[in-house]
Amino acid sequence: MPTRFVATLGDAEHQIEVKELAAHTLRLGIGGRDFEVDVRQVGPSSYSILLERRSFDFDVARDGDEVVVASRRGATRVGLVDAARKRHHGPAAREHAGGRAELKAMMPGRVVNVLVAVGDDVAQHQGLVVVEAMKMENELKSPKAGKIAEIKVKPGQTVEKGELLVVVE
Amino acid sequence: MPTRFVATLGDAEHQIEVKELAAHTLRLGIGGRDFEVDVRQVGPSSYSILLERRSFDFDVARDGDEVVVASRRGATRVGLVDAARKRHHGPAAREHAGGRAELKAMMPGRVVNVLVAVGDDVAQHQGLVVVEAMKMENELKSPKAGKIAEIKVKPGQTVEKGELLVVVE
Amino acid sequence: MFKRILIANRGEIAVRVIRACRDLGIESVAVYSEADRAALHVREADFAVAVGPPPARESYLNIERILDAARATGADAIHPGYGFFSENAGFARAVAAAGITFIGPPPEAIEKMGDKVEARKLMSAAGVPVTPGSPDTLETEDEVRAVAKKVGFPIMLKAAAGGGGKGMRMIENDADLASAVRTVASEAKSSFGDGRFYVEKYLNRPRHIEVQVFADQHGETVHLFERECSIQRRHQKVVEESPSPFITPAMRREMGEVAVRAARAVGYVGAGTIEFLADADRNFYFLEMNTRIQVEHPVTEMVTGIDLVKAQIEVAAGMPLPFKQKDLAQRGWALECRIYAEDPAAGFVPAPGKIETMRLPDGPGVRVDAGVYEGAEVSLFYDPMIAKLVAWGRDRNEAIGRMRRALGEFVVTGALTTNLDFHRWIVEHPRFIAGDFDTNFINQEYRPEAAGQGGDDAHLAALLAAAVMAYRNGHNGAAAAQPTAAAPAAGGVVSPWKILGRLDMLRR
Amino acid sequence: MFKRILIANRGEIAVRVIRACRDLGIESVAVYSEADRAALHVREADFAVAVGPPPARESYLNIERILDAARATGADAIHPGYGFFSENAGFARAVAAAGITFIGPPPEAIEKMGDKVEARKLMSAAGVPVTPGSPDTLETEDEVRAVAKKVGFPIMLKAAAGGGGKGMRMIENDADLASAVRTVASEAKSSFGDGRFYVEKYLNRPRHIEVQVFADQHGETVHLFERECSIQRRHQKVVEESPSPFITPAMRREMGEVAVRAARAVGYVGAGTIEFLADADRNFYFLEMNTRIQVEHPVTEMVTGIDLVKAQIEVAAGMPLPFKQKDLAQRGWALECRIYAEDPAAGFVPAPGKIETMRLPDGPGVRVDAGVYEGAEVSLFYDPMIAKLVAWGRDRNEAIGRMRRALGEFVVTGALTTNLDFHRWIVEHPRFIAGDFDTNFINQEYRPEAAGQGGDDAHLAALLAAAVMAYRNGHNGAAAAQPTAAAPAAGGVVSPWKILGRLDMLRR
Repeated sequence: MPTRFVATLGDAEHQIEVKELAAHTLRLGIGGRDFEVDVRQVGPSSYSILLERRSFDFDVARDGDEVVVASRRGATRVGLVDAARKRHHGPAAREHAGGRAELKAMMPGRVVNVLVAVGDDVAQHQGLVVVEAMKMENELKSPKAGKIAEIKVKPGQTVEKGELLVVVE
Repeated sequence: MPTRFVATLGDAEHQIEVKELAAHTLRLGIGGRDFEVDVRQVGPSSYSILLERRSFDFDVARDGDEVVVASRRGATRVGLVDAARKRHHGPAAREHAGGRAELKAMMPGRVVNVLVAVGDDVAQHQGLVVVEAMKMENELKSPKAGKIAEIKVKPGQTVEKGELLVVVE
Repeated sequence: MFKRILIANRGEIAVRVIRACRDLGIESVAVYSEADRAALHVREADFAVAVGPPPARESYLNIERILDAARATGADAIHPGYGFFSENAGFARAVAAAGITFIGPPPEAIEKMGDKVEARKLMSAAGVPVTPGSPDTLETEDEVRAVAKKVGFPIMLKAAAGGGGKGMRMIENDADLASAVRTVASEAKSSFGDGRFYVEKYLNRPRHIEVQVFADQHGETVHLFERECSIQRRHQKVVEESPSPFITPAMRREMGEVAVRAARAVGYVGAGTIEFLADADRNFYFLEMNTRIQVEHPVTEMVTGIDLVKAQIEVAAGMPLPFKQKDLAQRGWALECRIYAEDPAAGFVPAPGKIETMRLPDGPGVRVDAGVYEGAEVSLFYDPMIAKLVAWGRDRNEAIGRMRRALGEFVVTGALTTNLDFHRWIVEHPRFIAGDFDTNFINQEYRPEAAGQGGDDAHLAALLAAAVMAYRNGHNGAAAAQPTAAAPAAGGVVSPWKILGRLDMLRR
Repeated sequence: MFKRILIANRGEIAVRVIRACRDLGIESVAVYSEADRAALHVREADFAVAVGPPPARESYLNIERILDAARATGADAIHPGYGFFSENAGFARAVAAAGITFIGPPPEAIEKMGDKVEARKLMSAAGVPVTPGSPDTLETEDEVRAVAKKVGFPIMLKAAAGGGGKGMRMIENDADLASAVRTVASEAKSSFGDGRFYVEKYLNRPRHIEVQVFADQHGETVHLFERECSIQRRHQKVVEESPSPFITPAMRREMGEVAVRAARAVGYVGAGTIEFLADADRNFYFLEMNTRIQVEHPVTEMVTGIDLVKAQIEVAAGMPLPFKQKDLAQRGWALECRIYAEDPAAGFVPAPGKIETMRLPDGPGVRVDAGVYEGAEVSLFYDPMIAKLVAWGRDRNEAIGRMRRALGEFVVTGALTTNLDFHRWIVEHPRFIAGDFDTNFINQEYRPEAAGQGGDDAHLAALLAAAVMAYRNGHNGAAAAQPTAAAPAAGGVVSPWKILGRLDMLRR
């Protein structure tokens, strides 16, 4: 039984099927076409793949919901979703995403100032939180117009990359 | 309660006591004198140690009964024995070592020829097994005079480094 | 010669100085803040001394702690690196007072060049061309307006105590003048404790070209040719090279002579840099002098063959310069890319974190000066530089080819983002390849969303990788939550059909 | 120019050629045996094709499989590297017959230089000095005795079809003659399928000095100066350098001219090396020509600035040499250490295995051409080379200082042994530092038990490491079995009191 996934690359979605044929050999179906690849893990995060005599060598790292793939040609982010899961939860999630937006820290840093309070009405792109990293201050803006539902941080606090700062509804 | 060890460096034995004083801080007793060291593991096999403002950086690997320590200044082998264990088993082991000698492979390779049979009387330095590694053949010699007790390999077989080849009694 | 040198710095420059010490058979002493106990410079040094908490002013900028460390380890000289105490005359004097040699210029030279307005006057008097502008510091909006009328818009308004790209603003026309004056005056006061400012004419398509100078204690002063540093972002250098693809042999000779004159005018000793701005007509003007070793010194080392840090140590020890002007020649071409933990797509915000995997490029013509190692943390507290990647070639074309290859070999993964792809974009850009750029290049040309992320091959690799990762991790490998609708991800639209076409091509 | 080049090799030289391809914008095709699926050259290449089982004759030396791989990937040229097919005229002809360009000299030149006795005759006729010896091949003991009488003992007896240090024996006096003749004849027959041999006079304190030559298809032939390769072990080079610390400028000029004459005499095209032996009186004699790129080519690249592999590709594509003799100059000094997985203390037996940790040196003047990576297996099937470590400096002293530092930074751990410490011993040796050595240096000077293992500091570090490891692993960290009475371990007696003294010193 092959496993099915949906990979999101930029705005495009790719249906992917994967089946193990033998040790080191996978059959990949991408958009209904099949390819056999020879896969070797050559380091903790490094893989060597041969596909039709072509050599691909890359390192992978997870970053939240995405996989960051770094190769000679550059780094690319791929969103990855289990196909079955997407079918069931996709639409609901989208609605949910439409009604609620999360502001997350784009880099590790220190919260210098919180510019809004819970219950405030905010416009899209209105500044919500000021975060300092190294010697620079960055004003993080609201992803959508709405009302402030939650504020998860306070001034002086250190935040990690991807940490939830504010929820707008 | 400090832990005690005996470290063998060349022909010399060093009594070593180790006690953890705090995270990253160990008290080492060497030959009855005490030193505080700050220890950080900086990689899977890499350590940084500060001792009296002196910086030591090394990689360690186990090789059989020894620890190979590689630093800027070169690689050094240290034998390491639990002090209590040494007290109990040391003499017996030594007698044992006197009565029986093991010929082990010094490198990975292929057995080309076995020059003796079980029961043969052999002189010290008599050739016992021929092992080929890369394009070179190496005749491995008997560590002592005695009788062949066991032969663990046969021609054509691949052997790993340290693998037991022949036992002489 | 010194027996033991303390390096009052961290990161790649501390490692660079340790290497020079080791090449010379001199012992090295690292200092470290609490955040840096496991930093590369601590691991590489012969000695290491803790000097305080993570914030630089409590550790790397704590004079007493640094001097205590030097005394405790018996260091007979201190190398300041760049940044931190490197252009601080007070520190240089305190080191000397402690009976320790400061590896750098005399404090008087640091001071004279530190005040940008005084330096302009001094250079003008020494026959060094300076940009048209205000002869002295200004204090009011009207004074600025009067100078602008004389030299013409656009103008640069700069803090007198500034330097290194901080405390300055371009003014395009009279309407912007009032607010710019207020901002710069306030920034200057808060950043440098000195609210004075001055005006320089803003040059047309300015190129930043600087000349490396070197002087010993015996009156010998030479230059080691130029570095072109016009690829900048907000006045911060990003890519440097030597030679400059812009200047002519005559201009090179003249700039070298002027630079030596400038250094002599302040009684300079050691390694220093005279920075110039050149306009499109190849007029050049004194910008400022950096009285220290610079980040970009390796490109000069690659083309001249001189070890500048080693020469700094030798000159500080009183030895004559190990080379004369006639011994110096440029051979080939060198480029340097500054590899940072920063996110170009998010306005270049610092993006530090732990390095999980790091593989450095190598092979012919490639040099890496790194300040971190696999498993190390790029710290939030300091400059997020990972490494300087330098490529040399017999000509600019060969150097660019090698840089492109080296950027491809350079792997960094972990909870951080790097500007490697940004550098790949630069070295592929037709204007960069043609040498046709000025300090506005990045501003004019870089659009994160258009810069793409590696093209079709990278996308295909990404799909393969995603498939393998997903399979390997089973269903746990897929994101547990909803699809990340917000993710802008791989810039631009990627057609699945284009990638499938690519796959088909491979089958041919 | 070529679109896609197949590299009929593995290890560091395959990676080196891939890098040259990438610098030129040419795609690369790796071939690999079953043992090499995860090897570095496969990871680095654009394409990779399996060519057979691990033994070289079934994969890397299988002409048909290599040509199939080239056809399947559309490669328009093949680079043979060194070893394997690099000096095989039959392979060169088969490649050409398949309509693919062989990146190397014409097969006729390979053949002429491949027969060592014919080459001697040819060189002699071209006015190239050859060692006194037999003018032709010999077949009997008496013939050898007659030549020995003429030129005087000691003599070298060599297989006519040999080369690269194989199939040769030194004969000191008449008593050794008979058995030596029997052995060489038998070795020659079994190794090369050709039992003929010849005699050369054995030189007094011979130094191995070779000249790099380069010729294009348009009649231009130049030399790129000399390499000194006298640090050898059983006729295998260990450390190489350029320039030679031995020869004079006049001798350098003469050797260069003679080398160009030698290359012209066989209609040479591409990169080649004329090897000479020089005696203590600075007479030099033709030894053999290597009709391929050599392991030690990077030292020439470092001092001349020429990318030799790139030039090989350009010349094979029909381009004129990108440099003339007058463009070539030596700048500074370069050394190369060949880092192998071998155990110097056990007679240099190969000691391959998996690499657990690998950190490569870097920084000013250091280049590493590696064929493996952290996590890779150094294979039992092939040459156990890990990397070539190259250091450049403005003079020999600076180059040695940097090499010493780089050897210190080089970390390899795992189930293998390296010769890093052996190299550390060489670069610290007073005779090496003085340039006072000949091909007998290692034989005369190296005693594993006396070479020590890093001195007091290394021993202290080892004790600290042992203590920490032991503690960290608890009682499991201690060896479970009896004390290893047999372990010769750290060469020589180490007094605990000496180390304690060292510790006390630190407290001062």
